[in-house]
Amino acid sequence: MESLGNIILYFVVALVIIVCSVLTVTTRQILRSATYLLFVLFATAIIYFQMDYPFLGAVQIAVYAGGIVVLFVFAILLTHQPGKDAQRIDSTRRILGAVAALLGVAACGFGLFSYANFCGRQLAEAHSWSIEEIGKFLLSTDKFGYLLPFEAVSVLLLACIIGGVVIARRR
Amino acid sequence: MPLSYTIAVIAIPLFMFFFLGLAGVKMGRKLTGWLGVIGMLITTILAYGVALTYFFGTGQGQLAADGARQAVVVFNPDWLSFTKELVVRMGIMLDPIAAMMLIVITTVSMMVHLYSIGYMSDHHGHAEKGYQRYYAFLALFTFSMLGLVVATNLFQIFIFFEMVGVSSYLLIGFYYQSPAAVHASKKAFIVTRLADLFFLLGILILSYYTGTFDFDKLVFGANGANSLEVAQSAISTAGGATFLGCSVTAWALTFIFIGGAGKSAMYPLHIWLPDAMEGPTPVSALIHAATMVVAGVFLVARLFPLYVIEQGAMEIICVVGAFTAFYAAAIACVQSDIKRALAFSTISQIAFMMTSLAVSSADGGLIEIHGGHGLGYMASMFHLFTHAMFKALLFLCAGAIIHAVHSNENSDMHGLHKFMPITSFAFLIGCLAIAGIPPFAGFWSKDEILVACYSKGIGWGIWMSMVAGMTAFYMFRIYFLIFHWKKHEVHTEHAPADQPWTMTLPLIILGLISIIAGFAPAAKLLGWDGKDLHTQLNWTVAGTSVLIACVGIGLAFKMYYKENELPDKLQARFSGLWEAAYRRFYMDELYQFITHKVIFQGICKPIAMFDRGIIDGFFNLLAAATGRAAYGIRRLQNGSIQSYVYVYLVGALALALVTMVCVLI
Amino acid sequence: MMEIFSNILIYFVIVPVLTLLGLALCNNKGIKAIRTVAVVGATALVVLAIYLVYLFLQARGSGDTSEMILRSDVLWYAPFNVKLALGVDGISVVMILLSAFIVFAGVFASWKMNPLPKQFFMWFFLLSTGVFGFFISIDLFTMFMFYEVALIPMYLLIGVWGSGSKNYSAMKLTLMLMGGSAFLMLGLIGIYFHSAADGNLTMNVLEIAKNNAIPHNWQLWLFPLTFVGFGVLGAMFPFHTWSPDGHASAPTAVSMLHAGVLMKLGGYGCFRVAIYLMPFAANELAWIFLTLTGISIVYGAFSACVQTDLKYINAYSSVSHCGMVLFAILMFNTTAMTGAVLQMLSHGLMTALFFALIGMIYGRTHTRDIRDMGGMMHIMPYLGVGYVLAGLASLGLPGLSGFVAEMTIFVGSFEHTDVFRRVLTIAATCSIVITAVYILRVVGKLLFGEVQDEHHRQLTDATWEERLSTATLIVSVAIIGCFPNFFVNIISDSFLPVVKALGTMI
Amino acid sequence: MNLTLLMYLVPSLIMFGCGVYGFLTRKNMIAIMISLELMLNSVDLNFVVFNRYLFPGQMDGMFFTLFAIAIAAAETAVALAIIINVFRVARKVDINELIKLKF
Repeated sequence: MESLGNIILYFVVALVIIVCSVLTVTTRQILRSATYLLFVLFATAIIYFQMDYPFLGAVQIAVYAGGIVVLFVFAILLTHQPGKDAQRIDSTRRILGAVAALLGVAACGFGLFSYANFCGRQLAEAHSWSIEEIGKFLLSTDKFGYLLPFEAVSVLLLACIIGGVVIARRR
Repeated sequence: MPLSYTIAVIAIPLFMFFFLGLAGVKMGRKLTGWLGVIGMLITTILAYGVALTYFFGTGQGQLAADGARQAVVVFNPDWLSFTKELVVRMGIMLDPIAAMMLIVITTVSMMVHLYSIGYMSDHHGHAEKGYQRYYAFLALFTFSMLGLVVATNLFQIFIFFEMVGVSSYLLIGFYYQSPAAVHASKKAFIVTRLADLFFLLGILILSYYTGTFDFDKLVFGANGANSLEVAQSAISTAGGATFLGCSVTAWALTFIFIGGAGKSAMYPLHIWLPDAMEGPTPVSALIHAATMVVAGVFLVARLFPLYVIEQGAMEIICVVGAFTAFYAAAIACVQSDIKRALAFSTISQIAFMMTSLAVSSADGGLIEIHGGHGLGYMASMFHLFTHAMFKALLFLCAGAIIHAVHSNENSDMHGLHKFMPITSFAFLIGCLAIAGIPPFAGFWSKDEILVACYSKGIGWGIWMSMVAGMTAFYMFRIYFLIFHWKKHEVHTEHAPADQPWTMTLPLIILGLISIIAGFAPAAKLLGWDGKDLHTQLNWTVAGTSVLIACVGIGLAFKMYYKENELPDKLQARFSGLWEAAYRRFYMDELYQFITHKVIFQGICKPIAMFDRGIIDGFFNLLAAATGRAAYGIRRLQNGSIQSYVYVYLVGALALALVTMVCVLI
Repeated sequence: MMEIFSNILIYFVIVPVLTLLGLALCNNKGIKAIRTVAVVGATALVVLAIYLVYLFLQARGSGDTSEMILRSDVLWYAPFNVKLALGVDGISVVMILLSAFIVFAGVFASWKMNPLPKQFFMWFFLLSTGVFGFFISIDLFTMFMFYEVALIPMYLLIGVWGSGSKNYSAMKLTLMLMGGSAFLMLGLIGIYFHSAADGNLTMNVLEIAKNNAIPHNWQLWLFPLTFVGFGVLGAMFPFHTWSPDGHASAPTAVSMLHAGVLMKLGGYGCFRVAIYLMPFAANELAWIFLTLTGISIVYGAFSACVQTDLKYINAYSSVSHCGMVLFAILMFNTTAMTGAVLQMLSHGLMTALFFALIGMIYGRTHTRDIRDMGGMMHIMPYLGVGYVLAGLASLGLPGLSGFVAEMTIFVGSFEHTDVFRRVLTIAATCSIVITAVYILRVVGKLLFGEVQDEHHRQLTDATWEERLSTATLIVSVAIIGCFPNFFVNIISDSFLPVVKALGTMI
Repeated sequence: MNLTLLMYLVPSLIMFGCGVYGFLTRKNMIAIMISLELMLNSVDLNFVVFNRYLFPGQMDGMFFTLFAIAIAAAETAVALAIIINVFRVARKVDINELIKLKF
């Protein structure tokens, strides 16, 4: 049995996620869209905290909410063209997209609910991983060690940095 | 003289061809000409030596045990082995007709070589351009023709048939910058080539069934002379195989005759010969009057025993020959171009020879030949000999006239007797000889031909006599038109005159030969089985034929000696007939239609279009279809990420659906 | 492994490769050095080829009656039993001789090749490597490999150094020949998997023929595949259309080598692989291919009659003549097959000569349309005489090679007792008349008659290297024409095994 | 009332559906990127939730999410850099108008 606070928190977060997701893709103002995305990301971070993954939640807020959304906003402002924002999406495109998305959701939902037993699992008690442990795991080569992906991601990031420099360089 | 010297007779012209052809360019023009003449002179002397040794000498295997004059093979190496048995050999064989041909070819060729020194020069005695080429080709032709007559097997004859054809092509097209000459040479080659195709087929069939090309297996008997028994057994090896109701050997022999007919300008393959007159006149004398055109006759004579056995083929030859003789004579009567008239006269005379060969038939016992015991064969060969001499004479005279007046047309000549007396006399001798007036050469040979024809049937005899009369008429028509008719009007600064000695000497020599050649002991030497024929003059036939000839001459005299209205009146009266004969009964137009309209436009063009359009088009279509398909597929790769997502989504949903269905079932 | 270098045959591959490497070392601008290397390479090949003939005659003279001489086997790739198997019989010997002479003449014909002479000669020698490699190998895999090596350079040689619509032609030629290769490869793989009854699969032609293990129903599939595969290269109707365009666009030496040698690969392969290995199917299906090749002969000749481009005329003439090769090969008797090889020799030399002369004329007049030319004999007598000789060889003048080859084919074909083949033979013989028509038409229009274009009067006659190139070919043509028995003796015995094998099928 | 696995998956699913919808309908490239982020986020969430509910003793899902966030950040940064560059050159951000490099 969960604590009531947890449950209320869950409903609030779920509501925020659902509403803001819908708003993100339906609003015509792209800056608003970025803002709604920020709310969604925050809400997700809250779920991570709720799941006892505080580090992950922190990363989510720092990287996503703090980094990516800011990048989006910059990009939006840089490419801002007055009068182009409010362009209407024509209805066939919208309907087609909606149908496709709904079909996808329906298919997945059907899957979800047909495995309701499995999905109805309760939250079990778990060890809350400290940041120190996470750091050790990241840099270890033992079981549950993630050194290789870590290095791979670092190389990727390096490539992205170089790519970014190359792209941004004035010709 | 050893008979093996024949090799030299063949080899010298071949050497001269290469020598003059390759080294001649570096030498002076006159020098090459005289070198050619000297080479030919040596060849002629050797050829005479060899031929006379063959005819009159003994001890070199000329005479078989039974006294027949047999074929002597002096040289016969393998050249190309098709199979173990079927081998083409390049040999040299002397028999009566080969020896006789050696004399004919070298004599005429010698005269032409000498004559050309003068003819191929302009009025100042400067040699024409291409002199070296001319003499090289003459040597090549002489070589080919000599190789043809001494052939030991059918295939060798075919090979040299081709060679003389090419030499003839090259010489007709000697003035290669004149379109008419090029056209004529092309026509000559292609028509004879068509005939050679049949010759080849004939050889293929005959060699397949008899298993050999060699004459000593096909026609020569144990005594080395023509033998009907051997021919009979050669034919019987075919085992009575038939095709379309006729025996295969009859087909083969007919095809071979067609090959000969092409070279010998028998109707309907005669059309190339008149056009061939575009070549230099000495060439016409050598190739298209005396030697190459009788190759067909020679061929039939070579296979004479086979033809005698296969009477079907023989009948065809007879009919073709008789018709051609008349047909060509009729056309010759109206031609205005001196060389063409002579060309048709040649066709007619060769047809005489053919007919004469073809009137023979064998009795059941194969011992003797009907038709005066092979008289036709002898007469034909004899006529070949005499005709070569007087026709060469006539052509060389014509050359002298053309050289003097620079025209081929009768209308530019007229009344030349005063200007060119030697030429005039020489031409007259030639005309008398061809008309068959005794004692000139033509009388003796033509008389025997007529006798042979009468012995086949009275109708054949009358027909041929009539043609003989026409011969006399048209020859004297030409003679009178050129040398008399009316006074000559001198147009150019040079009055026509007898030509330099190099051109006149051959006329005199040939004129003398034309007078005396008739007394050659042909019956003794040219019997079909190598034996003496013991003929004597049939005065009934001879008398009539002389009478007919005189009538012809008289008619020509009446019409053409003095300028008068009669020819024009007759022409107007029978204008249709005259026009048809003048246009050679439209045979050329017919051929033109067949080659250009039917073959060129009707077959070649559509095939070429089919090739470009359908076949090539198909492959291009294949390529285009592949390209189109590629373009079509490329449309899917449109770069719009959203459509990719749609496609992806559809795929994913489909997969999900499939999974679900599978799970449910 | 090393003992293969004691086999003279391998040098037919090594010499062109060395020449190629030597060329690679040359300076791009040093045209003299490039020419020297190319001439040395080509001459070495000619010397080798003549020596090979000598060796062959010596071997046969000393009573060596084995099917192939100078055999050597080196294992190359064990899993598929691929060997570098070398060996020659009379047919390959004369084909090698032919190739060497044409390469030699080709080098001189492309003396003034421009631009990129070095690269041109390199590709040229790569092509020769393929050709020689094909003729010396008796292993299906190496044969196919060298076959491809010979085909691919053609694309660049035409695409880069060609004229006219060269891209189209190069693409068409390569694609069609590659299409043929695709069929061929299927066929070869099929043969490989049925090469032995006991499971010891082999690629060696001689062993496959000895095993004679290909099941009859498989033969019926594999024979058409291989025959068509090689037949495409042999310009068999209806797969001949690459030939006119390809030849028209190719540079002189490439046309020479292509028509002279490469098309012979087709005929040789048809015999060596298709008929030799699958006698049963050859007997069963001969009528189809006889009909096609018979059509080729007459069809090519008729098409040539109305063409106006010199190279098209010769390309169609090649279709006709190469059709004759395949036609004769399908006659299954020694005489006709010998004739086929003679025809390959004859056509190779003669067509090479034709293309060399056409290239030289084109290089001067810059047109190949016979309607725009005339009286060339007057302007360039040497080339004119050469052209007439080539023409006469083509239409079968005795004393030149064409006559010998055609007559051997006709006599051999007519030997066959089958009425169908006889009728086809008669139809094929008609081509000699049509050949005369188109040859004389060209000679009459191009060389004789009046000069059509006054500018042509200034043109010069052949230079020394052109004379050398053409004279080599003319003399070769004349030698075959005058002494055919020399070649017949080399060739004809090589057909005995296959004729025997075919004989047991009837 | 318990918070079951399903209860977390449903919002995630809706978030994903919205991402798909946005991706398919928007024309502005940045808006498309935003939709992409939505989808990524939804997947991250799933990883975490599944990890937490099904294998509470392990942390693979968390690490996956961690890396995914890092990669997503990099990807977004590069993508936006490209978009801005394209905009600088073409003055357009509408993907339907950017067809110069097509084919």
